[in-house]
Amino acid sequence: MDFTLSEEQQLFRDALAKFVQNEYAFEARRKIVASAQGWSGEVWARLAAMGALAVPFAEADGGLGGSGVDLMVVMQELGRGIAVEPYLATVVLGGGAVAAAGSPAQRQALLPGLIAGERQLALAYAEPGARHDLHDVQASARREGAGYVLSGRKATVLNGATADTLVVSARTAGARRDAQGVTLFLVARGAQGVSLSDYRTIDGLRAADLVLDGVRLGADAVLGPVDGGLAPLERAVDLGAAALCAEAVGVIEQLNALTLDYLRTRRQFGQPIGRFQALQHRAVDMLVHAEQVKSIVCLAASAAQSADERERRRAVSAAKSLVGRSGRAVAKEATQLHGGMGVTLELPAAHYAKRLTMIDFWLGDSDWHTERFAAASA
Amino acid sequence: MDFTLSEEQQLFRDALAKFVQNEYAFEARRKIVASAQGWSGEVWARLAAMGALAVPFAEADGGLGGSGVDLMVVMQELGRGIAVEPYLATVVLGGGAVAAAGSPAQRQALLPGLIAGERQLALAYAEPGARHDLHDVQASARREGAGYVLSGRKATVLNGATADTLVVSARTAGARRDAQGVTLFLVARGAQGVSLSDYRTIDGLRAADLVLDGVRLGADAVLGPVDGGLAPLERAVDLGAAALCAEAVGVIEQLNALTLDYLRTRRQFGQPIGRFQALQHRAVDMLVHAEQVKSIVCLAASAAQSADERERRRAVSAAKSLVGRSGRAVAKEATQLHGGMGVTLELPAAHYAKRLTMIDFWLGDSDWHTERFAAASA
Amino acid sequence: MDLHYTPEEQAFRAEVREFVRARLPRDISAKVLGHRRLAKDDYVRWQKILHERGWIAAGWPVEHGGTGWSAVQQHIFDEECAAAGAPRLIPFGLNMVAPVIMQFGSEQQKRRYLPRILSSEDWWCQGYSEPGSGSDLASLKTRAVRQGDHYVVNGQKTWTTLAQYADMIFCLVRTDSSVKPQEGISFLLIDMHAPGVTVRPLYLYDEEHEVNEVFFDDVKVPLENLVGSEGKGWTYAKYLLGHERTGITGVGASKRELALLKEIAAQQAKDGRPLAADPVFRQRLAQVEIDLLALEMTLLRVLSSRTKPGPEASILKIKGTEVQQALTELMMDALGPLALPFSRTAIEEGGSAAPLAPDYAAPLAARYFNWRKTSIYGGSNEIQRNIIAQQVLGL
Amino acid sequence: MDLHYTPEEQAFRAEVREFVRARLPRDISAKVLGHRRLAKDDYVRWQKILHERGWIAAGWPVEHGGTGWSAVQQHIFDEECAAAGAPRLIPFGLNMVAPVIMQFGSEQQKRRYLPRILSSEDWWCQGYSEPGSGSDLASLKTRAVRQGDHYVVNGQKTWTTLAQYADMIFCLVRTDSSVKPQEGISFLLIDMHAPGVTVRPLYLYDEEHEVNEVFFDDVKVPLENLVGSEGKGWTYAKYLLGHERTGITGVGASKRELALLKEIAAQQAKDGRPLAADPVFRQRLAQVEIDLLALEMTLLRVLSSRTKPGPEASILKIKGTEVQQALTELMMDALGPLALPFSRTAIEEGGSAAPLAPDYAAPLAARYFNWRKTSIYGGSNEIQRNIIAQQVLGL
Repeated sequence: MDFTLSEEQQLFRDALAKFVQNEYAFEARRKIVASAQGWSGEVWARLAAMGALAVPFAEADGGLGGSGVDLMVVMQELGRGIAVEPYLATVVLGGGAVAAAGSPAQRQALLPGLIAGERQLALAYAEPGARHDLHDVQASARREGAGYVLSGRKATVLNGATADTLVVSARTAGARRDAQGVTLFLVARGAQGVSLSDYRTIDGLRAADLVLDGVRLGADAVLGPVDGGLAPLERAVDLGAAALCAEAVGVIEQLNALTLDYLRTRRQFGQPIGRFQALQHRAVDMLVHAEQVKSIVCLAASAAQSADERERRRAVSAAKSLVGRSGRAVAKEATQLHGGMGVTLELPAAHYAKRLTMIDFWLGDSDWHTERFAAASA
Repeated sequence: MDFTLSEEQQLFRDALAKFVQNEYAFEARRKIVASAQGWSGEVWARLAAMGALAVPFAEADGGLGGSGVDLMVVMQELGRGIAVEPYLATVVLGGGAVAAAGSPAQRQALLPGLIAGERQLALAYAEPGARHDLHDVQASARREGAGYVLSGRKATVLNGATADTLVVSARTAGARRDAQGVTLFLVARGAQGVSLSDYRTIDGLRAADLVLDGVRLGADAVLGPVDGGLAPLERAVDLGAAALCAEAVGVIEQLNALTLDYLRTRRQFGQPIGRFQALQHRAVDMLVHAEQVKSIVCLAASAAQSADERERRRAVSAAKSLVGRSGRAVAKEATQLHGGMGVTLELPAAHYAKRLTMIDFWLGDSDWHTERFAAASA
Repeated sequence: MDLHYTPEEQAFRAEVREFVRARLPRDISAKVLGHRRLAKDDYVRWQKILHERGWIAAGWPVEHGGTGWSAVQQHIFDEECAAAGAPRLIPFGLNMVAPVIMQFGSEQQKRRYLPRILSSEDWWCQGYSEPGSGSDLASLKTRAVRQGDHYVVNGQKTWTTLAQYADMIFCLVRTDSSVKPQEGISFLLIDMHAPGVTVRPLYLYDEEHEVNEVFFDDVKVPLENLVGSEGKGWTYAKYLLGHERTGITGVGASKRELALLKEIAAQQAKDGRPLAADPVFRQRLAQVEIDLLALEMTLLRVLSSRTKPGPEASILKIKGTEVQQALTELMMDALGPLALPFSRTAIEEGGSAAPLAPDYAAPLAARYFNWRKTSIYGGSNEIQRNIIAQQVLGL
Repeated sequence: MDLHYTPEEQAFRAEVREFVRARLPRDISAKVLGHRRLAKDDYVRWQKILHERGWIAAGWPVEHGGTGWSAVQQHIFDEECAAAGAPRLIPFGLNMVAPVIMQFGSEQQKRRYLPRILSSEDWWCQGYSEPGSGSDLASLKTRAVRQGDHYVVNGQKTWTTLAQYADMIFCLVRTDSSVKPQEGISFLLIDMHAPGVTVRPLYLYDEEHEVNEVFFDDVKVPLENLVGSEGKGWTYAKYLLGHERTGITGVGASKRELALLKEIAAQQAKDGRPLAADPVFRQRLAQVEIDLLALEMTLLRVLSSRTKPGPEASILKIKGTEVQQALTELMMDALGPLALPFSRTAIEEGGSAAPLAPDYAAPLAARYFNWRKTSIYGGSNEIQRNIIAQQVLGL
């Protein structure tokens, strides 16, 4: 039983922390978010140079063979700066799906470029009306000759518009909510029949809605087993959820620090407002949330790539469930304790609180993961 | 729109309040609760003399023809003293069922005696395993000649052991959870085949478990329509729930007053603990609970006898749901704010907190009524 | 006790409902019901329609052009307007400065300002909070120095709602620094168009330009714009605060939002069936509905008693805003991932924020965040708790 | 980071499990798993079994007869004992007075008391709280006046857990009223059988005789029973407080209770199906299970770090007791109306409280109420929040 980071992990964390602190200050972030692309190519190149993009991939694929814990280290630091670069989308979700299900040729075609920072991915699994259910797939892939023809709609595809390649789930067999019959496909963003609408999300990211209208794909576009795509999809999304939870740790810790700073410096009635006991006790509860989340996120990071499906589901869903509940609670309290300024975009707190709240809306919300945890714990 | 009590109601309330305050002090109550019967015949006789037992009954039955609001007035004051006399069981539940479903002969046989304080009733509807569902009835009444033979088990019958007559629900048709096929019967406590086990409840009352083993009843034992007993049963239980909620108002207000008193007088760190802001804010939340409960209980009292079934269910279930949630919250906070002494039976607070908490376990808990409210509000 | 509306009250409700049905412009109610941002003109248009009918000032006494309605009538009016999707009436003139002018203002001030408030000719805003004094209002620093027939005002207000539309601002200013903080404060009416007044937007959580900083740089204010006596501003401000609390409860609007939430829950799916049938969501929704029902009864209990609400009205502010916030959160939750897309254009002009999301989804997450303000403004809920603890509970 | 137990730790767990399986008396574990009241003898019997094996003092250093186990091993031991239904080890001697004696006591005190604690020959209780000083311990009034070779103690302690069984009490007493409150306090060991000591029961919520008032009426205490120096009692008490907080977390017991709760939920019905399948109850139960899982990780994070836990250990007290209380509440809720019957006999001797209720139901409501104490004792959760606010957050 050991909770300490290795020396290597600590060095990597410190380097990332310094990078985020220097390059991702409040004003810098504001500009990046407001840019046309919505994230910074320069920051991305630096992350590539630091090796951050290589973390979760096998050495055979040009990666560092990092663990869930290594990924946690990266995401926590990105969270501390509420960085908007598509690390989650490209490295963890898209990259994770390719790593989990790809043939050697597919991995070779995609991952080295990704690791070098030259290629962006996205995972298009969600459908309107499916809420968080991965198996609720209506998009269809019809066999035609050796290949397939894809049609359907995918919603809130994180990083959809800047991804070169989309990993798309579609139904090759079965009825709408069947677990069997889902297949993953690699689709070039520019392929004929693909239309993408890019938009901002309320937490400062970019996502896209995707309409597939008779997109023709060769047999080599199939990622992993035909009809058996749900398992690798779930693996990738679980890794993504664990990573997102790690990001939340960084966000919570930074938001708590900002709030404490405000409590110590803001004066009302002749003293710092942090002297008022009612506010003190609430600040303590924010710390309790932070510590609990930090702990469960370690567990999720450790189990995120476990071969034991039940262990993986249980740990990841426990973390995502708690992050959803605690994250919202911390965001609300941080806002309230900041008073009037807490609801303006003038201070960083509001930006952290928005991201923290909306983390519950990506990759399964608290209710969804709580039920999934219950099922895995029965 | 008028929330004021009539002058008559105010006079009655004041008289009852004075009675409860004088006769039902902490030590007096302790003795009553510890007595063999578990409640005081003397107090009961006084309640009868004051006309309290006559409140909800029609003038034709010797009652005062009082409204749900009149009943609320009585129950609030009884709650202020956490009186343990079987008013709810005899007058509201048992009496309510007889009033709702009884023939003139049955009403005449039972109600005048009840009103005079000479006759005790109980409503035996709950079965083990049925939780709060009135229609979940396994006890069976088999026709035999002109009469019926009853067999089955009834659990947590409030006032069961001191009731002269029990109103028992039993199945005359249909399957276990069918709404149709439930019939109410009047059963003398001493009838052959009736066995009763009396016990204390954790909130200071008495209840009994009831085993019916081939109890033979004449045709005149049928209370209300054969197979159609669920509707009058539900009416009686709704009136009971509204009355119980009114009791909760009295309990909450008294418990809040005790807690405020403690906050004002208990000194720690050189000042009354009520000066500590964290405790102040919690005391305020207790007041908010009290005001909200008081308001919704007025609504439930007003609608408890409404001919509009949907309106009645909605109002009663809203009140019972809120009383459950708020009552528990207030009980917890009162205990915590009393510190170590709050969890001993030395101070009244613990007794109020116990009753307040357990009110949620009688006549449908918060979850059950919340769902019922949702169904009635769709 | 009779919790039914009287026949007169029911007739009144019918009259209001019919009027609102007939006269509320459809383009405005569509915005309100769709949670779109309203333009200045939307507010003013509706206010002028009400003015024309004589219903703009529900709470004013008749002699000043008010309706003379009972508190319950006012609530019915509020409920009917809210249900139909009428915009809220901007309170700064009607419900905030007007009662102060009526009670403490000069005859000249009454004659000048009250009619212009009724007719929506003047848009008012409120100059209380400053960067250094939010909850601790008495510590405010904006100074007004007498010079001949005018004051010269210097300082900064913040958190000034819709100042960008305003013609007038009522301000608490410090006219005397030599006395106790509360005693050196005066209540001043300032022309927003006067030289030296600058407005800078503060963007809220949802990128809405709703509040502002207002700077005063040697602004000349005629002495006649002082309300009441110099140094009594604190008393007037406290008088006003009592007025604010019951109005802030927002029962009418919350009932409308609850109805909209139920529609959304019927349309959204979970586990392959309507969200409205999901047991966990049902419980959560029903709990808020019950809280709101209890709050409505609490409000009516306060309003129907003939005595003026005291500090216990703070309960309405606390619970009212808790219910409002719970509703915005459930609405966002009902959407699931469809709450994520954000588009200012959609919020301001209508439409969806993402092609595959329904139109009604576009403003809801933004609204959730915007609504966090409600437990902060009008005296934060912490301040309300302090007030109750001291003035009601005697702690 | 490796959140798996090491092979050594796993082997250790297996060893503990096997020992507990073989040696824990079935009649005792049946009481614990059935939430029945334990008699003094139940505690002592189990403690003697552990003593025989050398495992009674998991946290003590080897030289005093402890195990020398790592913090993680201690946690494993605790978990295995709890899971099997072993009684908790009465902490007053083992975990409270013993560390103080080891750190600050005389050689004579160590020689006399430590072996008798190990062997369960002395039952200790704690004399801190007084009627007038609970959270504000420093205000205590019990006085010890030096007279020749002994102190004469007068005063009253309260809230003294299981004093009716105790042979010894460690007390904070005031030896000097002329200095600052904290500086006049001394740490005294008092024989409960000494003349002038009286114990009066206080009945808890659930009618259990668990805590007491202890009166001292001219009780003579030999000077050699003073621990450390006069006037330093406050320092020793604070040293002890840090020891208490991690132990109070109760993760092992909560995991056992969670398992029992799941069994109950599988047996009870709602809407004609097992309660365990009810979506609303499932969510509630899973949330507590997740909280507990996070708490377990937090505890292990604290324990596995090589530094001694500081004030942040108060987090464990707060969250630990919150989880414990949530579990007792869910257990009571799972029963529905069957939680109502109450029988002291059933709780003390087994059986059901009502003929139609299952045996396991009898103690659960009483236990819910009894457990309200956990957020009060050991430094109330409010005091813990004060400690964290000041010592961790620097507010």
